[in-house]
Amino acid sequence: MTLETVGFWVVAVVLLASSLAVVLTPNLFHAVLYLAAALVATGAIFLLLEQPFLFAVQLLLYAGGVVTIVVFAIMLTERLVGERIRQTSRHLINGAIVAAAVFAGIAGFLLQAPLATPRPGPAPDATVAIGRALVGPFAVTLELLAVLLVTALLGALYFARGEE
Amino acid sequence: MIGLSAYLVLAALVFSIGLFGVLTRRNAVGILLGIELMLNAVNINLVAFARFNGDLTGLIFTLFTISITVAEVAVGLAIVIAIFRVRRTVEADRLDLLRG
Amino acid sequence: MAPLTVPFLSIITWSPFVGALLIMFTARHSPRAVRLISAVTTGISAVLSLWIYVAYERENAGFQFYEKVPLVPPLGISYELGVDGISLVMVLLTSIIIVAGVFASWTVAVRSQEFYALLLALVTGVYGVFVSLDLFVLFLFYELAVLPMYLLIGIWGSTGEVRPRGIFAWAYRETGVGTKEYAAMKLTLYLLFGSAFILVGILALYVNAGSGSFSFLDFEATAFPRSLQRWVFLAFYLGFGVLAGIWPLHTWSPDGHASAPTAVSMLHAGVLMKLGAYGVVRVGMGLLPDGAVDLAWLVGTIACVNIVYGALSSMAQTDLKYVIAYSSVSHMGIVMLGAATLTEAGLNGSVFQMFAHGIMTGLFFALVGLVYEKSHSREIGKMGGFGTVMPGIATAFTIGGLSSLGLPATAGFVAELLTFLGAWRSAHSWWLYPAVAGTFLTAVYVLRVVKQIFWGPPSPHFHDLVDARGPEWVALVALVAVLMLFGMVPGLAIAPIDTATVPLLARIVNP
Amino acid sequence: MTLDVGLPLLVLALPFVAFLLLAIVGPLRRTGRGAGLVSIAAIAISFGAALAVWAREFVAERTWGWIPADGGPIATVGVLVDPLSNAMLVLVTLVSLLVQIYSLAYLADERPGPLGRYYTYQSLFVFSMLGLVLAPGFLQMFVFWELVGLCSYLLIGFWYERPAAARAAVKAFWITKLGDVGFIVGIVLLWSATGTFEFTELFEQAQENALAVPGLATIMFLIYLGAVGKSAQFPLHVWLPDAMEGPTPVSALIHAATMVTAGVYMVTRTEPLFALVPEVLTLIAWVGAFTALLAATMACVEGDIKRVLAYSTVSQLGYMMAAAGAGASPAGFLHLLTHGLFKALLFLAAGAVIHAVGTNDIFRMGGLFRAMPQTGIVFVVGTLALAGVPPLAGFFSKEAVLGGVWEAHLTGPFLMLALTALLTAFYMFRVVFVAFFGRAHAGGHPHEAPWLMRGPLWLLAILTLLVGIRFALGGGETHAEAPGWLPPLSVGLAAVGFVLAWAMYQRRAIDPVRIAVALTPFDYLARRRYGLDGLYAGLYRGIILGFSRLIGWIDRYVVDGILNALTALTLRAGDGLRHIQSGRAQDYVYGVAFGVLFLFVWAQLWRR
Repeated sequence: MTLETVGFWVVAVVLLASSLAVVLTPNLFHAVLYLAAALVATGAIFLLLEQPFLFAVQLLLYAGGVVTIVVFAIMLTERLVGERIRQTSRHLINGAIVAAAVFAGIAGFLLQAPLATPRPGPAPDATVAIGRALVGPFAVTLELLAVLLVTALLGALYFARGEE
Repeated sequence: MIGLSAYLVLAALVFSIGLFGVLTRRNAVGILLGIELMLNAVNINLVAFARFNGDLTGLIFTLFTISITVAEVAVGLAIVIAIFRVRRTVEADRLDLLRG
Repeated sequence: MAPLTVPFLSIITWSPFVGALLIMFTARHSPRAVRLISAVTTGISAVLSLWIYVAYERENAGFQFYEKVPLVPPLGISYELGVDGISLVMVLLTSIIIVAGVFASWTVAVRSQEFYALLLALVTGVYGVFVSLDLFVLFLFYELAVLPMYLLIGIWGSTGEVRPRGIFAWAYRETGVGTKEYAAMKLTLYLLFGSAFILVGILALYVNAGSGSFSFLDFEATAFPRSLQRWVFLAFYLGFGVLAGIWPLHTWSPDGHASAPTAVSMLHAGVLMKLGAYGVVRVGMGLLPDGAVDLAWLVGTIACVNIVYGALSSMAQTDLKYVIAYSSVSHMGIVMLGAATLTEAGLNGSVFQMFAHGIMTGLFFALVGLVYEKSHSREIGKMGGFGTVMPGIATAFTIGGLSSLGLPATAGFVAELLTFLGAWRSAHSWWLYPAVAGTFLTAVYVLRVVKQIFWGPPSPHFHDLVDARGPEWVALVALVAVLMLFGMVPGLAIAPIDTATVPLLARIVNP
Repeated sequence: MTLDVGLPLLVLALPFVAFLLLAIVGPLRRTGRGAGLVSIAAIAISFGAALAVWAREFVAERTWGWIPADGGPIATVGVLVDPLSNAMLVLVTLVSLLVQIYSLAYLADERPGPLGRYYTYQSLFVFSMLGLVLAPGFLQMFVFWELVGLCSYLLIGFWYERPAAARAAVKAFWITKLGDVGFIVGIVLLWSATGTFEFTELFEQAQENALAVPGLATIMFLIYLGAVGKSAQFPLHVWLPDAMEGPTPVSALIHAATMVTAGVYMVTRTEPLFALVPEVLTLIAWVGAFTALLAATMACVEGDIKRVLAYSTVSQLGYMMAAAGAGASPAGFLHLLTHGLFKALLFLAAGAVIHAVGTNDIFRMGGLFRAMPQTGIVFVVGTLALAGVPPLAGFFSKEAVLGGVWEAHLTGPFLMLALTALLTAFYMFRVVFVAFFGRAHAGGHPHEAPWLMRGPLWLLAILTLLVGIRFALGGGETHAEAPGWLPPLSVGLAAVGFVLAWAMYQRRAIDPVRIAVALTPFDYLARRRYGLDGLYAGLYRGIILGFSRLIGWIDRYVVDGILNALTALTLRAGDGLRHIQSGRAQDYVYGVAFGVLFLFVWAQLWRR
């Protein structure tokens, strides 16, 4: 399946490039945009893995929601500061070394791990199964998650509200 | 044929890049972005494993992770804004209230 | 078992806890309601304790009022309750002390709802330890009994003064010796240190028994290898022993008792220290007969040190609360000594001494609290002639003191006598001598204190002292009456105790 | 064995009921005189019952389980009624009754509250003493033994606001407790060896020679230690003179007639056991005789009338013990009974005197015979009895004691006791001459005591006479074995003592000061109580208190110090380590990353 192979490499390059941009660009606003790109690329990976539902969720929630919130936050802080925030980094070398070492560690493991390489046949649409699982065995978890989200919402409101 | 390990290596790379961001960014928002990348990498892993093992659980967990991430970002940013209001900075290395 | 049996033990155990919850949620700003709820919920426990004490079938012995509800079936943890002769007496003791404690601290003004809520929660822990037959649950209750103490002492305690001296003087300045925070922290750390050993011991038994159950009864049916028994017994001895105030791990107790508010001291010295001794007897000796035999020499010898050392230390104190606190160290020595004799008389004496000392030290701390509250001083040297102005307190104190020095017709005598009898018949008959010497020393320091505080011409330092009154009398009269009743009719307690100690000993002597 | 113990139990129960009533019903106690009447009524009925028991010569035993154990009770309580206890019952209830009546007048100035307290203690004491007398076993005896000790403590400290009284009370308790430590150890050992506390069983074993217990001598010696403390034998006699700080009626009852004789009673009661260990008996005899002599010498130099009587009590207790030790315990017990009568008489009479003149010092009295002739007469009767002048009660019992000791071939004790007899007459007549006959001192108007006090005095005086006369008439059996030269000797010794006292204090033919100078070492030592009190005080302060301070210091600054040092070191270490905590989140991420790396490395190594 060369189409998948090509797709994978393209998406991989985009993902890595935009990720690097996220952590390297000096402009915070740009970083957020690059993050959006990276998230979309991840969504594409989900597509490659034949999970369209997750792709949708990724786009809607992650790329849509998260990025929007961050953009709002940046604009808010900029308004408060009254100037554009420059995104600077420090100890680049240290960070690079540690990150590389961690990658080496993980990769080392992956190489040794006896992974099931053969890809099973085309997956059926998992959406229905996911739906059943969410209201079946994972119902309690789902409810807890709902509580968490509400709590987070309230918490965020409380923190951000400031003193009146 | 793209094997499982390719996805995993890709995820590891993204994870490391995210880690790099977390370690080096000075701005609290930047750090948050790094964290997003790391979580994203985790999601890739989960989905890949789910796909290759034919197991639904990974997918469900991805959903959960995404939702939790959203919550985390919201709270994180709220905290950033709150801190900013008090300390007039979002520079992570100036925020050392927890210093022993 | 009939399906509609009333779960007496559960009610006894949880009633104070319910009281605590009620206080926290409904009686926030009504001190009167707080006291009422406390009195009623502890009263329920007390009445039921008395009921099970009467209803316990002595002919059948064994564990009665049995309840069992599985909690975590995969791990074999269940909520399993039951009382035998020993725990029966301990439950009764607890209920007497807590009722008296509630009345004795009727006048606590600062944040009384939190105070009572914590106190009641703690009592639930104490009851739980005495009635639990599942070691895991027992451990949970044990922790529940220990932890509220930190807050109770840290917030409502009183601070004394200890002058830094000796080669470690620098350490005294840095750690804040003498403050209530120091005392609270010391007590908590010590007891947690002990409970670490207990947990290790319990897990060791669990793993080795292999029956996949934490039930006491299942463990009891298991014969553990002797070498295992030995070190696990040591772990239990250290772990529970810390709470029982064994030398040299006892120093938390004088500081803790001296700093704690009245009801807490009563409960702590009166009941919590017994948890330790109870643990050694029930869990240590009950499950590890060979270990008990092999290490009895250690337990008994340390107990002898406790007796004499505690009495001498007590004599050296100038602070009234410290005197009583050290006397507890000394008397707990009698408890441990009785247990270590591994004889019927000694064990009966040990358990009876737990009861007797519980009551008498509860009485003491209640009285010290009253004296302190009225005179605002704990310095013995400054007091004098209080007998004229507070005859009731003086009388009660004297009776407590007499029981403490083992005067016949008080519960203390019977306990000490039985311990002596056991000591001489044990494998280490010389234990008798330190024990007897301890009673003489007790006579010296108790009467010295009585003379100094209550006798002699009235001290110029104090004016306008008044006797106990109102609810305080309830506590004093109840405790004195119990002390004397059980001293004159010891069979009331010893008969049930005996039904439990005899089988226990049978296991030890012929496993 | 009859099981009819109702009457003896009644004797025992009544004072207890009175005690409970007074202890619990506060308002009744606080009436003072009302409390006294309740107590007196109880003891009066009790006395009547005791008389009935005695007259019918009850013999019975009954026990009930007290401390249960698996194979039958480990300890029992009950009553053992036999001639010995019957006689003692009568003595105890009689003296108690008289003393309580007497106290009503003697303590008339007390406020109602303390007076009620006094009678509460009195009732408790009578109960305890009767319980001791009726005890069928060592354990019950010990129980009541301690209880009478408690009452003694409480009553000595009755005027607890006076520091001297408080000190004396505590001292009495401690010293007797010291003896009791031996007692309880002895009991425990005996129980361990024989498995019983019961006298009857022990006696049976003794008769069957089944009591060949190793270390029986030690056991009996330890038990005897209890008697040493309680009956004020050397060297634990020091508490008794100080106990005179209590009200005089208390001294009469507890510290002369009843409690202090408990030791003698115990030795008499368990005579079959002591008979098995002759070496201990010999020791008892020697100690008794020595105590008698020592106390007599101290009585000779004492100026406080109550203390003279206290030393004389110690001395007479020595007599009784010596008799018991010589194997003549009936003689000792007889002396116990007669001594109980006339010593109570002497104390009560002394009380009347003190009540009248307001001082204890005999040298500040004088010529009292004229002011209070009745008291004087009864005091002289008591003195004659104590000095051993026929036909008074004391003569016969003392002679029996001397005879018994002589029969046992204990020459040393016999000589000491004989010398004591002389000294006894001397110091008693010294008091009589100085206080009652000498020149009247100014100050105060001594007057005769009220009839409530005189009544008991006369009754006791008459009893002393009657008992003596009864011995004189029906006598013979008690001192049949005494050699014929004994009565003249003892009368002669008494006469010498009388003459000496007369010459020194009445005629002033001999100057007491010159005698004192001549006997300087003795005088010096006797006045300082042979240094024993100082020795005890020193031991107490130096050894017990000193050692306790040392232990207290060690506990606070070494045992706890090590702990605190560890704590402080931990705190310091934490202080050092806390600088690692930079507070910057990213530094922690580094930490996490390194942790992960470490895990990787460790996992790699572990796999190989």
